[in-house]
Amino acid sequence: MNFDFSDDQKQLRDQARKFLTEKCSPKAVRVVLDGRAPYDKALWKGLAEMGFLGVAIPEEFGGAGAGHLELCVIAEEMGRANAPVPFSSTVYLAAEALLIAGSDAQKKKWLPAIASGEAIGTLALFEGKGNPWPKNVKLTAANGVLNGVKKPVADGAIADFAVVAARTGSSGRENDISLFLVDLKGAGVEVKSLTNLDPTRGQAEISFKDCKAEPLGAAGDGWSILTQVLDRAAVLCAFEQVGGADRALEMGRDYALDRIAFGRQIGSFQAIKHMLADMYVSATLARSNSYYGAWALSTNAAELPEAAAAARISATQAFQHCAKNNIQVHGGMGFTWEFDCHMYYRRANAMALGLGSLTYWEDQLIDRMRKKNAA
Amino acid sequence: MNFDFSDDQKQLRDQARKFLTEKCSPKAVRVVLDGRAPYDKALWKGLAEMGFLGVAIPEEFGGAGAGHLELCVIAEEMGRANAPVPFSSTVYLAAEALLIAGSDAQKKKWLPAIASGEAIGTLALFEGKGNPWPKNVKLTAANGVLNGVKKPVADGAIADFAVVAARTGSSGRENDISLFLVDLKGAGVEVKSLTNLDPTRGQAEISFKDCKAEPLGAAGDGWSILTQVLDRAAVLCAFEQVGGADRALEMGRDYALDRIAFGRQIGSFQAIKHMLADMYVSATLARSNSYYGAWALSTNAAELPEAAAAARISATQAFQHCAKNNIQVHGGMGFTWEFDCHMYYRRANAMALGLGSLTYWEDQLIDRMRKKNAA
Amino acid sequence: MNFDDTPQEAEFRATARAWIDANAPKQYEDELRKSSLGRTQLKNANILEVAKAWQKKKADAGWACLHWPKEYGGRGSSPIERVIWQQEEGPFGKLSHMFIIGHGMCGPTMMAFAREEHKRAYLPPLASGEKVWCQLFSEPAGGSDVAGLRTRAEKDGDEWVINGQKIWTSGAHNSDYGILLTRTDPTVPKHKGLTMFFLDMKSPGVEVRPIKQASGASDFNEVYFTNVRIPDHQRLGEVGDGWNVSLTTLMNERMSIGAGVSTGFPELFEYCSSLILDDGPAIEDRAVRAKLANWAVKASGLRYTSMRAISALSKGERPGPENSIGKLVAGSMIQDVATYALDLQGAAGVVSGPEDAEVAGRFQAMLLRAPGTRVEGGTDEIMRNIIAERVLGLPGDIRVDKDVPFNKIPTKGRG
Amino acid sequence: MNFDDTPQEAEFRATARAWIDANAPKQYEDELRKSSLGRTQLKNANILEVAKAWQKKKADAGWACLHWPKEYGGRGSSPIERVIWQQEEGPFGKLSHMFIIGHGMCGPTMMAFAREEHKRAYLPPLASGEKVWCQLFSEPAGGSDVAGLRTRAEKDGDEWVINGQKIWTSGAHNSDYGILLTRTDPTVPKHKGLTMFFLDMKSPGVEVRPIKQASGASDFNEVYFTNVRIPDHQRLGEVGDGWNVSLTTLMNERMSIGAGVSTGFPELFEYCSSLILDDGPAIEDRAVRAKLANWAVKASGLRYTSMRAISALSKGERPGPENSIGKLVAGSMIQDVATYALDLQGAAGVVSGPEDAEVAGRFQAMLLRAPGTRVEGGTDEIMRNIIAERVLGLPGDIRVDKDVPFNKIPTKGRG
Repeated sequence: MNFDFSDDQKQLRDQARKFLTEKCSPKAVRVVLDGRAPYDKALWKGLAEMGFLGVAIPEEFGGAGAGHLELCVIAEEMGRANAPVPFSSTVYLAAEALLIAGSDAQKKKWLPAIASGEAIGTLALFEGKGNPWPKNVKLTAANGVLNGVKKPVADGAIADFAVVAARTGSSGRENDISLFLVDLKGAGVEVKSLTNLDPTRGQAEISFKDCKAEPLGAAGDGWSILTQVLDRAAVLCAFEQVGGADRALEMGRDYALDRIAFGRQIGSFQAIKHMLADMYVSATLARSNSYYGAWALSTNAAELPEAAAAARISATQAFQHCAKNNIQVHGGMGFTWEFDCHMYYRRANAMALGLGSLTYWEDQLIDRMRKKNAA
Repeated sequence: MNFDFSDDQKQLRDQARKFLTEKCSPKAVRVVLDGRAPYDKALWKGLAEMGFLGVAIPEEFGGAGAGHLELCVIAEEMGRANAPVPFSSTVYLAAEALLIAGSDAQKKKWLPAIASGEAIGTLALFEGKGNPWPKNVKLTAANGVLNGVKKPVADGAIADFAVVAARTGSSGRENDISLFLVDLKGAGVEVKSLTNLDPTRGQAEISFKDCKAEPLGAAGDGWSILTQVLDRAAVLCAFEQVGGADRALEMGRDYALDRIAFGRQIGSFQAIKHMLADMYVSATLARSNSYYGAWALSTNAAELPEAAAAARISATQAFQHCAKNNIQVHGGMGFTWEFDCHMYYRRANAMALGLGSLTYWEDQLIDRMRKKNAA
Repeated sequence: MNFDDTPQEAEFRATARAWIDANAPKQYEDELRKSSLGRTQLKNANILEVAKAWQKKKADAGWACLHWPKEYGGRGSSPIERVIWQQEEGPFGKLSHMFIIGHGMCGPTMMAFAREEHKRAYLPPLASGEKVWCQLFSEPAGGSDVAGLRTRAEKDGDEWVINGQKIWTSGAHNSDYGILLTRTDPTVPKHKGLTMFFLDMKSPGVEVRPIKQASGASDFNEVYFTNVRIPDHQRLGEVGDGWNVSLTTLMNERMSIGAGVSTGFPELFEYCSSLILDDGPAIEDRAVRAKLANWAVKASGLRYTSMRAISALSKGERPGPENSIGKLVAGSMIQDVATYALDLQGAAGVVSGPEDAEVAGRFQAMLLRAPGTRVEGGTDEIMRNIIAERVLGLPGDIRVDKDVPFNKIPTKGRG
Repeated sequence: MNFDDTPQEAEFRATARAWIDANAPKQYEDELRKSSLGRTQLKNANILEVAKAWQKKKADAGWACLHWPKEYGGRGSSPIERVIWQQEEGPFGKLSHMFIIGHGMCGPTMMAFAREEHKRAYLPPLASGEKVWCQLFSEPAGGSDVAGLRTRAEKDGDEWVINGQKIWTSGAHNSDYGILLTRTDPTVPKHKGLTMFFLDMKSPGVEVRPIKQASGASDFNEVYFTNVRIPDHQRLGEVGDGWNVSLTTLMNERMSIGAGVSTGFPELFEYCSSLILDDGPAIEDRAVRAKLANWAVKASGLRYTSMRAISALSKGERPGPENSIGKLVAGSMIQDVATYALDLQGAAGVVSGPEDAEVAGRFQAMLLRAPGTRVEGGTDEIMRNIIAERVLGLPGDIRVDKDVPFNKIPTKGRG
């Protein structure tokens, strides 16, 4: 048994951490946090140069042709660094949708552009409140044009193209849904930036009005593709969340060691020690669940749906828990804008919603466990 | 505003505490716990002599003619003492059902006997798994005789009579249910003791076979009467639970003060201090909710259904929480049969189920809050 | 057991209600009623001006700082009358936010320790809201360890010269005066070398800088002191007795914080009552109901705990540190409630533009403000210590710095 | 990343599996598989006898204490081979329960500190289960503070005379030998005056009394020592060095406890999968699903944490105190799970007669056993300290008794 990343993968992680420590300091993150830039373009370019954007993209499409395990270790570092770039929407959502369902031409057009940092992609799925269910997709596709409004779309304001979920039938079944590729710089697209909880990752409303779009995958296959995309993204996001949780824990630990009150390191008070121990416990459970998700993802195992849901839930809880209590360990200073704690608190709470709510994934997990048991 | 018990009521509480401290020591409780007696007869007789059994029974029926607030303070002390007597089934359930729905003759027959300690009563409602819903009542009443099995019936093995919920219709509505009074010493009754979580309070299975029974209240009114009885009992049980929670907290506090480890009182470790502080918090919230329930009960306020559910939930949680963590504060010693901690743990977990599960009452609370908001 | 007023209380309530009915700024009532944690603002008016006007009106009619003696601008009311007033004032009470520190903490400290001439001069305009006060205790190095403060006061003739930095000073930018805790002797153990003063916030050398909070708002300030001079007659209590003086202030803080702490539950229940989830009304979803029920009994438990405290007040008893549970329970609860409210919206919960302000925005504001609630006026951990020590009688934490001269206490945990 | 065996591991697994297939007492397999916390028993056989027979059979074939050297009754296997064996042994591993202390703690301590002749004499029959060992550290006065023990050992010629009382001794009533931690010098600080021995449990003056637990069962004992004599050559380590010797034992305890700790989740999921609630199948109830999902990810998190530890073993790394999280998480979880399982049954959940044994009885047993799990082998609080200090590097608790002679440490908190 080797339920761990390989030495090469760990080297890649170290490399990514080193790169991000240099290029993505909290100070750099704040440029985006404070609204001085929509995302960190230099960092994005650097990530492309390092080969991180295309790590899981096959070489024939301009990528490094490594695999999802390599992508997982990079995801973890992106989470640690709270990187203000459209990594998850472009790499986990758009690129994975293309890899699963894209035609050769579509892959050739977009994947090399993703790998090189030239194209930012996203998934336009949600239409206001609600979770990923077919019935919530109301935007229509007919005669090759889309009409409707998507909101929120992660990184929608900076994306070059989007994978759009559209309704092409009205049977009330999953095969009413089809996917389309849309060039967001084209006609019939109106993009509006939305204020959101985590300013380091933009959200947008995108209106499509008689917008030309090309099918991605077969008509009626949309929901089945989406389910696969979301499961993959759940695992990859879980690694970002684990990275964020670990960093929040580390910040809390460091502060507890450095800070003196009542003549002692505050980390010598059991209230603080045990809070940090509990953070470690949830971060560890999340990491282990995520490793299992990574294994399932990398081997395309039948266990992926269940493993993805478990990783998603566990990592969401851990990141929220660690980010919240990191502030508490810091006391008043943790509640200042100046300290970095709130960046992780914002990211943790935003990531908890991005692929659908925790409640939704809990429900999914039980369904999937039942299916497995029935099988 | 005087949202507190009166001085007289507090005196009664002191009197009850003094009495129970003398007559209901942990050693006395253990006689029943260890199965050496089905309940504490001497204590029961003493409670009757003190006038505690009939405190809320009108004078014309042999009681003290005080009120439910007086019963609440006594209930709290019964909970503190973990009294091994059929107080709740006789006084909260059987007597209250008689007070609400009994004919004059029925009241004359049973209430003085309750007040004097001569008769033990109970409510026979449950028939195996499930919560208090009309559809779970399958035992039938026809032509004045009952047929069916009730289980678990609290104190069923020592009770002289029972209020029995029976099905008299099949419309699927609440008025299918009627209540009956049954002399358990009569023919057609078979009683079997059941092993249960809290040996200080017996549970039984009672089979009725062509058992003669007289109606209690009008035919078809059974469910509406039961609902009132359960609401009243929820408040009264909440006081027992608050008493138990307080006692568990007190035991934990005392142990934390007396016990030395690592050269310090263990109560000087924040892990223990804060555990006890959290126990205090839940006990206090439960007490306050229960006071509100007491007010609603004593004034027969329209708020009773909501207040009773809130008191029930809060007190159940507090008693379980305090009983559980009292053991933890005691460490290994708390896990011995010799220490009294487990008596409260057993009682807390048994009481959590007696009137229907926590989940059931949560559901009830929300229904009742909605009704109030709609009104 | 009842919720009824005594005849005397009923009379007081009627008088108060009639006056409020006739005088309150009704045009803001709705807006104030709806405001929740982290967001008390008025759309078309400056809330500070509205608040000052309302306070002055109250003072002119004898309704300000009710429990203070009349000669200092109060009404000489009983504690229970003060509570009745707060109940009647209802949403307009939210306008008093900017006066809480001054009325709740600075006033009582002045009353206990200032010279009679100062009390007569400073307290009435404090009561009427014409002058705003702040409290200058916390420091970056102190945190929960308030007595670990480093701001120096050095005697120079009849004056004291102040140098140092305070933090978490609520409303310092709007304040005219402040009470200030300083270190006058760093060579003795930390609790023994402190001295309290009050000062004019417009004194030369006082600089107020707003702190931007994690939530983006700025409710607090840093205050820098550079050679600020305070006359000795503005000293409160003896030199070296500042810790005892500050305890008066802090005890009053806890009494004023206890009541009416925000849990987020009413907002969530209201939200769930109309929200439609993917498979039906939220209020019919059993998972939602279970969550709601658990929070409902915490919220009602806090409500009736506060009723019990008021009843104690009504009987002339003094509510104890039991009140600390309000903030302890509510702080974490509002954080959990807000998180859950966002979760119920799915991915859309992340959005918080003006168009979503009433719903998502409201809960996002709670989520971002809640970490502050769990810290201000005593962290959750300090609250648990207070309950454990003062209510349950458990031992204090081991104090390694108890007998150590202040300037020998280490200041850095590592390296 | 994979769950696959290396070729070498696969070969070992095949050999082990074949032997187990051919030799295990299959007639008890079902019963052992179903047993859960607090209830490992066999209906128609004495589990102690079955366990001893199985252990002997394993030892005879070279499958006992795999990681021990061959000369002491083991197989000289690698740690990963030991794990593979445990996986293959499956439910039959539950029969090893009575040997856990001996094999996991006493054996390694003997191996590190006993004389060679003793090792050769005592270890093989320990490995084969012919002799059962127990560990005598805990005392009523000690608890989490193991080093606070009071059992005295006084030198008398070539022997030591033991007086005192031990508690929480698992299996002492079935034990032939024990390792014993004593105080040989009460005038020095507590960690410095301890000495370790091993002794024959049949020695005159040793009295074993079962402790009745809160659950009603008796898994543990008190052991009283009255002038028990132990020859000096049975001393383990130097006089006064007992604390260091005991650390070897305790470190091994934590390694053996980590794996396969019971959470109650599989039982609850199975139960909910078939349970019908008042308004439909439990598994379709959204409140039930939310609870299940939260426990599911804890259970899987623990499972894969343990897989990661095994992978580390497989690479020759030593798993760290990270393993402590298993017991910490599972202890509270099984308590909550059991409480919830009873709640799902309504009032009937209180009943636990034999007729309900498979369902209610099972969860009641968990509920009653769980408080013990949260304490034994280190309380939840000690586990959090271990994680905080050894994994996160946070400071230890303030030690007020560190430099105090043992006999000057107070023994009573009040009065």
